[in-house]
Amino acid sequence: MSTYEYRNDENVAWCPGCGNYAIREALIDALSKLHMDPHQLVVSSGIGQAAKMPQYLETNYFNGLHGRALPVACAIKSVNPELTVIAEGGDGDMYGEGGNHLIHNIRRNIDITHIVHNNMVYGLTKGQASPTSSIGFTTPLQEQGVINEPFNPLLVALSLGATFIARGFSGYQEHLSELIQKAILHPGYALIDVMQPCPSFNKINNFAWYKKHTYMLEQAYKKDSLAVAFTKAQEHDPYPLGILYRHIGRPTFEACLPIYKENKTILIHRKRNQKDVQSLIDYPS
Amino acid sequence: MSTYEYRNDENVAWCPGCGNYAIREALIDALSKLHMDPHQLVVSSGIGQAAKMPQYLETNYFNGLHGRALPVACAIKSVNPELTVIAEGGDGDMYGEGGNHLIHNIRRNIDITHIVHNNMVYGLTKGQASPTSSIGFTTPLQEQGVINEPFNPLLVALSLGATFIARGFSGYQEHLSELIQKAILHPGYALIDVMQPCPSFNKINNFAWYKKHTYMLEQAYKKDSLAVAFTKAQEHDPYPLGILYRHIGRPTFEACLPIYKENKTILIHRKRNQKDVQSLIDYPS
Amino acid sequence: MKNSFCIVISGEAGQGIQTIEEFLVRAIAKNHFVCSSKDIMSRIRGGNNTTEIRITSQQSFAYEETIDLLFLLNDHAIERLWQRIQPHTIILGEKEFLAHPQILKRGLTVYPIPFSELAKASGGKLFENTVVVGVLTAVLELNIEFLKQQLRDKFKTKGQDIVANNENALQLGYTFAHENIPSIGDDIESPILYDPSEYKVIDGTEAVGIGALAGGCNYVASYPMSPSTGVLVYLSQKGQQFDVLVEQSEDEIAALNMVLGAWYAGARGLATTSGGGLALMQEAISLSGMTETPCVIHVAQRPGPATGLPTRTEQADLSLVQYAGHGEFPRIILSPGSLEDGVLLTQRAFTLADRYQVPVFLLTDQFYTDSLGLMKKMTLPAEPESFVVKSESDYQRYCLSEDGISPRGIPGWGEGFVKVDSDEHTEEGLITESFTVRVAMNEKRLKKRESILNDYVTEEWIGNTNAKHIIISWGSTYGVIKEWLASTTLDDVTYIHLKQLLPLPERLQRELKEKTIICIENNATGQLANLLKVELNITVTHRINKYNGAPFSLEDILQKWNEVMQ
Amino acid sequence: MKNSFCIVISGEAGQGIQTIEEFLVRAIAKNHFVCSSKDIMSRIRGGNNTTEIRITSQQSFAYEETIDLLFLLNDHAIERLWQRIQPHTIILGEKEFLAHPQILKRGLTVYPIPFSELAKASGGKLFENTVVVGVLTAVLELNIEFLKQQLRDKFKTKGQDIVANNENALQLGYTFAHENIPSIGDDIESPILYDPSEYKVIDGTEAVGIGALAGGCNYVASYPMSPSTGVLVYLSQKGQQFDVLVEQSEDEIAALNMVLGAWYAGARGLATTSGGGLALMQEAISLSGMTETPCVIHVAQRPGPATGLPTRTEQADLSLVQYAGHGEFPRIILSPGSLEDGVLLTQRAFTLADRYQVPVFLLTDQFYTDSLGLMKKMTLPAEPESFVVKSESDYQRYCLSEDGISPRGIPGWGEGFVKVDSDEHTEEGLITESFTVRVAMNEKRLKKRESILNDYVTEEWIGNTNAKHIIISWGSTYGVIKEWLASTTLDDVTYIHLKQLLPLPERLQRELKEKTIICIENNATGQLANLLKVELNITVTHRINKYNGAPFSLEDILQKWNEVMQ
Ligand SMILES: Cc1ncc(C[n+]2csc(CCOP(=O)(O)OP(=O)(O)O)c2C)c(N)n1
Ligand SMILES: Cc1ncc(C[n+]2csc(CCOP(=O)(O)OP(=O)(O)O)c2C)c(N)n1
Ligand code: SF4
Ligand code: SF4
Ligand SMILES: [Mg+2]
Ligand SMILES: [Mg+2]
Repeated sequence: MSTYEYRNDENVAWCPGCGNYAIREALIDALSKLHMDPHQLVVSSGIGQAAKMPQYLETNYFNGLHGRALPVACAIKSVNPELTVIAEGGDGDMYGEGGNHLIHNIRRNIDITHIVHNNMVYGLTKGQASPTSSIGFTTPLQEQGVINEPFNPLLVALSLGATFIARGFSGYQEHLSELIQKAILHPGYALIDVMQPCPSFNKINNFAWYKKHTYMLEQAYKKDSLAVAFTKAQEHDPYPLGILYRHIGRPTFEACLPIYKENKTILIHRKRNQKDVQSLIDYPS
Repeated sequence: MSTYEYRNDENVAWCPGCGNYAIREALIDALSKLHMDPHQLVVSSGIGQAAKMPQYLETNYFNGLHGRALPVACAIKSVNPELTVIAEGGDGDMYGEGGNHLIHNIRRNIDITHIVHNNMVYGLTKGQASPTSSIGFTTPLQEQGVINEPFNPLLVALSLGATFIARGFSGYQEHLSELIQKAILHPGYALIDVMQPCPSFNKINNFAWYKKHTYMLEQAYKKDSLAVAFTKAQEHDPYPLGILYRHIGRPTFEACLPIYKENKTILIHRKRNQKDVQSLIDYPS
Repeated sequence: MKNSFCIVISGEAGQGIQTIEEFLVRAIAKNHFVCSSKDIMSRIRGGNNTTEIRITSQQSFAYEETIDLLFLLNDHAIERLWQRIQPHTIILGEKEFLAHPQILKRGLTVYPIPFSELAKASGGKLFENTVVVGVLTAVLELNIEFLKQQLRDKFKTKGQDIVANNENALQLGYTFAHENIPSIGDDIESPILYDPSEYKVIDGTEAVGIGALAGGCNYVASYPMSPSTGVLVYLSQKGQQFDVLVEQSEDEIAALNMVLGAWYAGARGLATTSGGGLALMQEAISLSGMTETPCVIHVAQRPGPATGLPTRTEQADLSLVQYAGHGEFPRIILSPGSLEDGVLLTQRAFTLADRYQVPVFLLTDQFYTDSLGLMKKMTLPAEPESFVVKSESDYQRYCLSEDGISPRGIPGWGEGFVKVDSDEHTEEGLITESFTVRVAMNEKRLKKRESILNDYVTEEWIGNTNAKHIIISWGSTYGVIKEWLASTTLDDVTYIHLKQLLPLPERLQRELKEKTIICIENNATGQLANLLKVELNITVTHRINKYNGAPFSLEDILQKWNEVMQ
Repeated sequence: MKNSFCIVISGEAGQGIQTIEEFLVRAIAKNHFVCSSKDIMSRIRGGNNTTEIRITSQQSFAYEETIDLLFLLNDHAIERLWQRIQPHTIILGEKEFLAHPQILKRGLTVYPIPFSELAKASGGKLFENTVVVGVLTAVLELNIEFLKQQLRDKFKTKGQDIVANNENALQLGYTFAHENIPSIGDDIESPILYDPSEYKVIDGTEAVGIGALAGGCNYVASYPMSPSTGVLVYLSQKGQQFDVLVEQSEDEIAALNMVLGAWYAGARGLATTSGGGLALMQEAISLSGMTETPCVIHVAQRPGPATGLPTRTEQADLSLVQYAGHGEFPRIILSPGSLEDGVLLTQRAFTLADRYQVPVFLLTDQFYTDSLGLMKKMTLPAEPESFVVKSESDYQRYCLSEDGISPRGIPGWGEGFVKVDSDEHTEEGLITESFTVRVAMNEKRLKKRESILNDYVTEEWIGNTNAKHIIISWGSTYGVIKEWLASTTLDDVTYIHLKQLLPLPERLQRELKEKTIICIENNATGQLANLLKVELNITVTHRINKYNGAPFSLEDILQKWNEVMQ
């Protein structure tokens, strides 16, 4: 399968120099390497610059509301588990407005890949603090600087029972492609928090900053230890890049759903037995 | 101050044998022991059986919407930091519908006490699973049993930077009163997850079950170690009771707010300088 | 002899009044028309709740105030019930409850029933409600064997002892009553031409649930909220048999977004909620409108604003639904009056959603969902119609068409891609800022309103089209108005029950010209009257409203009608 | 000589068009009436954006299509602008942009400006926009010293070099234009009786922000959403000076619940949002209604449904606001037309919210918030009125009163307790299920509607009350309609601009009887027309609507008026 099938290059609305481009390249590379049929893929996204991603892929998508990509993704995957489902968006979208869905879909362990472009700022609305902005980060709205503890997505995901958590950086495109491939292959909810420079609105956490404040997890890193992962996920300067935790074995949401326990036919292929419905009325009162 | 001032005994709508009664006793005891003037207290609650608590106290309250007690509490505290503010409600209320506010108010570190009655079930709506229900727990709606990973409030709070996390049990009223007192005195957001039997809808996690599946943290427990706390917060059978983590020193939300940095006068006591407003119009264009 | 006989059982939450109601209604339905409704407090134990069971001479689904027989399981409610008690009311209950000074003063007929003692004798307090059923079985001359069978069916999973104790309790209550209370069987009019096999006992919740199954619903995501939770529970319990995926979502916002995801992927999703949850779904409703992703939302109304009266009834969310969601897009609003409507309109909701790709609302209320009655049996359509297409490689989700409807493909079926966007979009589904495309797409969406009218669910007329006075109502007031009309000899009055509230055909405007129009609504502001004004320029002459949290009673209608018509 | 002179600058996001606009408008305002508006794409860089600056002979706040002078910062937009270009249009820009075949074919007057080269000469690409300002300063004969001062003020914090380069760029542009382009100063009519010190240049966002400060607003919780974010940023930046607590909330649900908490505790809170956020606030709006906790919600409308066109304009959230929230309760809806309205109505919103304890909505839109104009200076009230009371020990938050208003205490002030409940409640604020209390409380809340009418914000009439044709509009269409009317000699036409949209006084109905009514609205369905119908039974004869995402232009009004009036 050629990578071409995922391309739709017209009129990309991202700024020059934005990390989103590299994330897109990595995503297309990952999908191509996995020989993923674009007809069997759905990308669910919210609203934001990151969330425009599916516009620039030649595949199925549901570009819904700010913060609501996860419930949509969860439903798509559960009514048709044969589809590969990716939920994608920005840090504001997924960790701010969408926080409640994040929590509860991690608990569900729905088998989707969750890619969050974390530029530590609200891009599309022109540069307000996001949940991941650092303390002291200033914006026109936070002139005196951010005062809230930054949201640590990987640590929170871990504490909610996530079985795949990874951090990537748009600057390391190949590495990111690998993370995405592994996340897609992971049976269950997989979170990739992707550090991404926003040259337009985040002058602090720029490309050089990310380079300087991150490091690659060593080859030997034991990603199957929960205790180690809890420690690693707390590290923040430098931030570890790679898969911080992976655990295979926890059943997915779909697998546990009563309708799929005995019968694996996907929901939308099943036919309603209208006679049985009729009998709900016919059965003597 | 007599405990009487917090009493308002008419027509309590809880079921006989419910853990809510003991939580109320513990709360009244804690408030009395702290000699808290009921006029300076506000209880913000959502909707649920637990959230009816303020109805049965003689104090100020804002009994708002299901899931929304925290934003209301946060605003009250920030416009009038002289008030003591308690946010109270059930596990569905605070961890389900209100999940996004939980996350972000912990990040804010607003100086409120957050008491969650965790009966692992939705009481007022007659017994559906809550985010804290155990896997396999059956209800009329979850006839085949719960399939989602239970929400671990203390671990999640910790991973969001909470500086006071505690677990109580309605069966240990005195201990609970102490936890509440310490939480109120704690400068910053303090979470007490209170295990509470719901004899009407949770036949599994009943009084005896909680007794059996919990233990008191030893006197010597080092509650100021984050690493230890992360381990402790993951323990689940038995569940540790007491203060799992306390850290003094992180500034509160109110303290960091630009308006309070130099001027400590509470917001509602400040007068608008209308002349200065006029000058916004008068200044030559 | 009265037209109907009204039994009220009064007790507190936790005493099992609902079980009594279920058993008795089914037993009565063996011989009589019957319906029942509930007055419940928002608490799990204690307080005072009542259930009313009416034996009627016609199929009925209405609330009546006058009590013929009152069974007191405690004495909390007597003050509240006072005005419903008439000189002829017979009161049963524990001796101590009957000693109330007002009861004595009014000289009412009372029969002491030592039900707690009888319960103890049959195994304990737990069986009190079965004793009560036994007593009423005797008093109403019902078939005790049928009730025993019901007990066995209900309790078989709980073990032999429970079954035996229950049978015992039933028999003790029955025998006691048989020996101590005169039967009132003669007071109950035998229905004419009643064939119980032609009817089925269900409540509004089941009607909606069965309708959803008939409409092909195979996905439900919702967050519990009274009085809508019943539909969620019903479909969950039928889920295994009928392949329905039921998910309790983390909140209502998730619920409707999930339902949209499910429709997008090819399922037929339902969200069931009440006012507060509906309010939270507003943004996703707008998303449904913009992306033309169908959805069905069942709104079981209760009195607001905010938390309001969570377990009571009102019809005050029509206006919100009328304009739900920001921006402009068409929608369909249906509202059942009868139990038959409940099945048929819910089934229809799914077909309409699929065909027109708009949000479809089904408005019921607490009175409707929680009330039991007899539904005339009917034949359901053989199969839910589907409008999903297999996509070609040049598939465009939003291709422009004359009627505004673009064939709806689903991902993974066919050669095309299904691109759905909440921003203004091109035919392909890509974001656009073209002014002309915006206008074309906005008009495309809005003109579906006209297409939908081709499928208008016709209103029901009772009476003569020439009558000068036209009563109009919607939803659950159907039963009470119909029954009241049947009991009067008003001429020149015709009743229209609207099943579809939006969109409405202009024909109605012509037909209602120069009529005196009376709108009866269970709300304070007259939401249907307002809707008729704005949609069809129909001026409602008189508004009859009730907004205390209770449903209209037969007495209410009579009294308010007289007030208004003076 | 034209009545106005319309300059359009066309480029892409990131080229600093907004800075050009700011500088020029302030400089023009030294001598002329001026206003400006924007056409922006929903992207951060690239695309094509335009800004229009109009020099007018009267105070104006309106959009015009015909371009007199076009400055091209790139050539992306030419296709989009084609129909706005007339034979007399002068086009400036980089030589290459002017070589477009259509420009040549039409034989338009063009002046090449090597602005990128001039920018390079003054320090780099960054200074292109200042070169453009310099060019236009010369062409429009503006005071270059004033502009230099503005540059210094704006860039002083960025260091000497930046200031110097900017001054350089200004001068280079100025000199180049001076030498190569004839001035068009003569084409611009000098205003009669214009005294610049009587006016202030502000945009709609600032008008709302200043009004909020004047209304005593000291708390803002909101979530960013175009085009409402400006107000949030403005108040945050004024926060230190004026003691305003501004919090960016995690979502819109939190925002409004926070605002309610703030009012409860004694502050005056504002939430600013757009359609999607408004949709998410519905439940909390109902909470405001039920608990009678005041709130002010600024809704800066943009085209929906769903995400729609995020940076464009529309007036399509009136219907949603009209019935926002589940259940029934009164509300106040205000909507400014002029910049003066923006200040006064926003200020008023806080007083009304405090007095009537209901949600107060302030509806603006993207055109209104993002447009600059001259506001006539005015004197603000000396102090915000406050209606909060110190509580006595027997204080009851919901004590019943004739006008439905109960004195509002706040916690910690006085001897009483402030008990607020979202369930139906007693006078004390305790949950109740009493039918009679429910009715009393429901009626208490609803009758505030009448009380609010005592404070009705009077509509503005332009023209003769006897005219047969009445144009009615709301919100930001004020400027364009007023300017169009001033330019025509229609007799028998009067214009009414409603400032308050709900509640409306019956007087209006009488005054509009037998008139031909034309409603002009920036939406597709005619939301004000619908509101007038349902509230006052006023039948709108003609609806003039625009819904492509752009504001009405003077040309639109003229053309659509002629279409409709034929
Ligand atoms: C309900 C709602 N609230 C607010 C917005 C406005 N909005 C659009 S994108 C965005 C945040 C963008 O930040 P992020 O998600 O981090 O994405 P980025 O643009 O940085 O990639 C916001 C607040 C919206 N579209 N919907
Ligand atoms: C928006 C909204 N959704 C749903 C409800 C219905 N509701 C009321 S209480 C409740 C859950 C109660 O569970 P919990 O919070 O655990 O409190 P408990 O009764 O167990 O103490 C729900 C779902 C509501 N009131 N509002
Ligand atoms: S605003 Fe930032 S994140 Fe968005 S496209 Fe531009 S550079 Fe990238
Ligand atoms: S339902 Fe459960 S939690 Fe609620 S009062 Fe009854 S026993 Fe307590
Ligand atoms: Mg971002
Ligand atoms: Mg609970």
